[in-house]
Amino acid sequence: MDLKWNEFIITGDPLILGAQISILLGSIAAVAALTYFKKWTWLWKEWLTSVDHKKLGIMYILSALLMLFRGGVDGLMMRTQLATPNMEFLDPQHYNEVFSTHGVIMIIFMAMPFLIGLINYIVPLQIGARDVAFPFLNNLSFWTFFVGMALFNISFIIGGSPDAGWTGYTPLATNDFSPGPGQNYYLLGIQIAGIGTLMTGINFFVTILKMRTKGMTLMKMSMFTWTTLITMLIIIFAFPVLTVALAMQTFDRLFGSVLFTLHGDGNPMLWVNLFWVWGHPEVYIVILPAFGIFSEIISTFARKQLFAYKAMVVSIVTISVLSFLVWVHHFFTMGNSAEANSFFSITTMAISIPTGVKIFNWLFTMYRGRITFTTPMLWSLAFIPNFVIGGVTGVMLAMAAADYQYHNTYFLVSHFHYVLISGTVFACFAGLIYWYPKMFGHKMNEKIGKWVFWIFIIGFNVCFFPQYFLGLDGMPRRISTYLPEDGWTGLNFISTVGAFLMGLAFIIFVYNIYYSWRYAPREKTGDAWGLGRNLEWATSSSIPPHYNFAVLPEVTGLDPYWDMKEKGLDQQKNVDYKPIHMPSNSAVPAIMSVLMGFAGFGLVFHWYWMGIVGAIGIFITMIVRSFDYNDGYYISVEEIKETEAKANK
Amino acid sequence: MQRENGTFVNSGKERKGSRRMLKKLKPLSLLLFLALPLMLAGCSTPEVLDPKGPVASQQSDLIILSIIFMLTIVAVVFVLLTIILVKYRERKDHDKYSPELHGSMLLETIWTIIPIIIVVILAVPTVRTIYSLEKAPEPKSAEAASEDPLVIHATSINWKWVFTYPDEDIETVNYLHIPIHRPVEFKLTSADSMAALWIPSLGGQKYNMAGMQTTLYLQADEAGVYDGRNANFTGEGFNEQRFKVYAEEEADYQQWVEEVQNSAPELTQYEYDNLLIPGVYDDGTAEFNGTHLQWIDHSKNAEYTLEAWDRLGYEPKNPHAKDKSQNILPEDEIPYYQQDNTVDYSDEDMDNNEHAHASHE
Amino acid sequence: MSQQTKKGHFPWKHIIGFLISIALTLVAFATALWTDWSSSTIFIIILIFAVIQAALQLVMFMHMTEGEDGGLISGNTLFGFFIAIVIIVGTYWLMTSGHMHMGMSM
Amino acid sequence: MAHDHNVNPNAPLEYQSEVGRLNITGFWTFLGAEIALFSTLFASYFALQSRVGDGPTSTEMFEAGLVMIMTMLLLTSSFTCGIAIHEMRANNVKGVIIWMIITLILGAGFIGYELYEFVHYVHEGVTLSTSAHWSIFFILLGTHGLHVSIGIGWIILLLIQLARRGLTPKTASKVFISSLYWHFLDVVWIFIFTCVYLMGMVS
Repeated sequence: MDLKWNEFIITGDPLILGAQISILLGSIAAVAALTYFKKWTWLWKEWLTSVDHKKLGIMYILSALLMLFRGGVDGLMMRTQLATPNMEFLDPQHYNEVFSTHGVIMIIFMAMPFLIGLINYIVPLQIGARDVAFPFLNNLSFWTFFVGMALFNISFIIGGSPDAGWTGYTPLATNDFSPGPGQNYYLLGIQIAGIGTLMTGINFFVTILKMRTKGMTLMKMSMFTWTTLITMLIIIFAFPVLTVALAMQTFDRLFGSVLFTLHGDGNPMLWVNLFWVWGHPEVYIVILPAFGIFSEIISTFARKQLFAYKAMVVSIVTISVLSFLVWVHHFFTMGNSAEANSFFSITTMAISIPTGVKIFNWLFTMYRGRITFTTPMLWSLAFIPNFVIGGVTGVMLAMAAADYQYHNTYFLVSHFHYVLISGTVFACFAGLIYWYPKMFGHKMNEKIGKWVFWIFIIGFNVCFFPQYFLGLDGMPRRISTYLPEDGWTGLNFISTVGAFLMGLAFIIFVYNIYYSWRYAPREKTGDAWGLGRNLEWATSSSIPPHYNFAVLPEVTGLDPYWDMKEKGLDQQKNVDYKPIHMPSNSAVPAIMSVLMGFAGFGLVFHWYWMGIVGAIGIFITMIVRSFDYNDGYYISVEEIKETEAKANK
Repeated sequence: MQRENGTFVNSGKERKGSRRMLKKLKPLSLLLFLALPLMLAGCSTPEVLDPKGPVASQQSDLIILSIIFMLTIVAVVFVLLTIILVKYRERKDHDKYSPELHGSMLLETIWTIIPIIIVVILAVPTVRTIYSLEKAPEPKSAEAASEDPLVIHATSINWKWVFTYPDEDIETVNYLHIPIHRPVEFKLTSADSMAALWIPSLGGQKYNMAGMQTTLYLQADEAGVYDGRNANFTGEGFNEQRFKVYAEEEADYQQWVEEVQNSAPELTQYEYDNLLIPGVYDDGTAEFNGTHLQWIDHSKNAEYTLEAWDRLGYEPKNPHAKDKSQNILPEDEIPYYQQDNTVDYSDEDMDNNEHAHASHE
Repeated sequence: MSQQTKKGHFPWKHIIGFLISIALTLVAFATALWTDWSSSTIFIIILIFAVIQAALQLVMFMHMTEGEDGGLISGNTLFGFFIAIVIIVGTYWLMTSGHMHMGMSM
Repeated sequence: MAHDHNVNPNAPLEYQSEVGRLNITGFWTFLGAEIALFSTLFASYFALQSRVGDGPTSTEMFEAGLVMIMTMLLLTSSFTCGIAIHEMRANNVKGVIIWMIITLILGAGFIGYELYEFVHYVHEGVTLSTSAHWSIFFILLGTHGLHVSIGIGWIILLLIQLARRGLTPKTASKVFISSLYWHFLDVVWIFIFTCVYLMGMVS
């Protein structure tokens, strides 16, 4: 690539310059702090090389929060630019980069890792396991995600960000129309992270199927575990499609193939098709675990078992199959035959049936219950009406003939923000607050949490509800500005106000993390809310020891921990400890992933030697791993006794 | 009961807090529910729901039908949620608490069957409309029935629109005139990026793709000026890729055609190729005698644009490059334009949509 | 769990499987090159041969159904084949219907 | 269930340890993902098959003899790999190593012919950039070939471990997994042979 050295670092934009300076200062501060407090070894040994699913979960969540911030700032920049007509806050090129990165970051580097973080932390506990099936892979998954994320994120300071939308449609994304490194960042960043996601899929699929504790049959698993299992199944079969599609576009951009190009009889439509073959199941990958989280929380704070558990299971299994049969609704307007559009229109509408069933099941879980309005419950309750709005507009979009009028408009933008924010983001907040005491040994402050909730909910509706009308009034998505005579000014301005309210709520949320760390009372039991129903609350201390359970629990029915409490059994009274086998930490995943990042960065700039060096390095780490016969270690009975005695003291 | 056990009951303070929350929750859900009609009343009718032709009105009818169903569903859920939250919130005398209730065959069947019925009710008109939109709108009167649809090729070029009237042998940039009460058959293609032709007042959009041809039927029944634009993101100048549609009486339309035929300059290949260079059209709109179909139909040759760039000396550049200037050669320095390159795509039979449908086994 | 092959047992299963797959390959080859049936007929026939051969490999060579997770593994693989059919048939259907492609070579 | 550490001495070696069982199930799950991966490539191949642009068609390029040799090499290697596992279950380390080496030689022969084929095409002027048809041809075949090459490297590593450590539950499960991989690549090849080569020579 004939990239001049003075074009390597992006200059000339005050916003980007500001970001560059703060990133630089932030990194210096972090390095200085780690050195000053002599925490490097601790960081490396206790966290970065850890195969403990709980620590990996927390690292995922921290990265996701960081990405929520980055993606949120992107969103606020877009809303600022659209607040009034003819705004000149961002030029069109910059706006295009911002919305492209906003989409990718929010879906791939925020929603998925946030949920995978919660899954990592909670699911092994809920099934009564000591760790996942493949702890080494789990660490590798985290690292590939992290490196992919880092590679994608540096694009805006080095070389320029992708600017062809988060969907990267060809031929716009081919070299002819998107020269420069931007789109390469997209392809390689997502590719590296995608490998990690696929491994997570395999890992948790096998973990849930094979590592359940005694007595926990499939139909005795918590709903969150069920949704995770199905999500992982979808990941296993959807992510390879993305892998191939990205590789094919990478070949087009780097190695001269002509699959999606205007040259050589390529077919740009094929990219669109493959992207959505993955893209639609992806939507369910980020929504199903959310359904699981809401199921847990609603049932906990209504003090009732989940209504129609079997129907819930059937509905998620149905969704998993249907999710692979609806992808065409993302491009009804591509001129497909009427038969194709009709078929996919009907399958899409059909998916609303199992989803509708779930909504009513949640409502009736609370029927004749005793509902307490804690913050996690508030988020879950707000999910129902907001998600219904998103869902019904989804059915409207599914009607292909009508979709021709909504497609590519703010109606669509509003729809998917309604489902993704009220589904996924609410679930992330709800799940994090709900399981926060399990992770950190203290609750988040409820009062501040309620402020966050109300500001966010109001901001969310003020931001996105007007967008339905903007869409119906003909405002296409992805335009960087509009004219006064378009008549969209008022609603756009309202929408921007709402976006800033959400931003405010996020800041207060972060403050709450700090506030609670300083002032919240520490938890004394493993069951922080006093209402826990599943095994994650059955550990001996508020923060589970690294082996999770001193003695693995036995399960006889749904909601096992609730059962234990009803029967007055104390799980932890059992003192017949045996040595526990645990996996060893490993530095291989971190090194391997960094090498992937090294190779990826080289390929972004067509520096093939870097790609080759990186690839050789990756193979060497694989060989090292192959010859590694470390089987882990045993925790002695004395150590277990000591740890258990210290629990919650 | 076990749940009377101290650990399970929340402190009184917290309970008071939750009741406060509940009071706040109610107005919010009401607000949400009322917002829709309020907003509808507050603004003028959105473009999509204010159709100016038969295609848009079919779609608008379908949309309104679906909105009615959806509002009903939303209402049911909101009311149910409100009732449940009010009735079963935690309070001192929770006599209604029945934790053993975790399923009801009857209820589950009801809320599985009803959505199925709704989906079926919505699927029938949807499918009917999908098929109906593949054909030109039915003529309203017998005399109109004799007229074929007006054929217009709509070609998207980064970031402008070229409209070609093959029968009239004229071409316009960034605006078009159409007669009212007559179906227009748009033949959509793109010289480069994937775009979507969208005139909300007249009907929904469809993609323009290089190397492909898609067909979109639209019709205006009311004279007026309508906004049209590219709805699918095509890069830097996407914003500006918009056009005006002048729908007018047949006589006025004919007069406009004649005017263009008589007064507009001849389209040269060099000039057309220059249009293919990505950019916003500086002059706003233009009209030409003759069409680009004499050299190229982008639905048959996707590579033409890239070849034209080569000829002219245009090179795509990194958007972050410091020097983005281009050195476009003048016409007389390019031998290619000194020769006759006419292929004339306009003569060929373009109406083989059926073939395209039949081509898959 | 399938019966264990103890030392000294001749690998009949493998040899039979191998011979069948060689035969299927040859028949497919002959069908494709030495018949003048229509290409869609040939495609269907040789595709059936391929599927049989794949199933043979999975069950006879890969022992798909054995072990405590035989059911799980078979289910997962069958779901994989379902997804494969959806992706391949769906993509082909969408890419060849509706749009009018008029590339220069066609 | 999962934490049952009692090993069943009657089970084949590779299933005896818990880690071995987990790894085998995990690998089968991975093969599910591989099915999705290759079906995406096949879907793309079918979608781009007729898009030859200015380049030649498959019929003009494919050579029946070469394809047949490659197919036979891979089919036979799959068989010898099966025999290696058969030997493993008879607890014969030497047998495993010998049959695996034969498998690798056959696999290397396959890769050799594939490289020869690619080089031959490039000499004839058919490359990745010739047309969409040839792009997807090289990518589909290349992905399969890369898998086979990785398989060869992987099995060599396992043979070294086998020679050093003998047959243990751990080495046995590793060898068994590599055999699954090898057979799977043969399954993929059957479809490449059928859908790409045979059909390419028909039309």
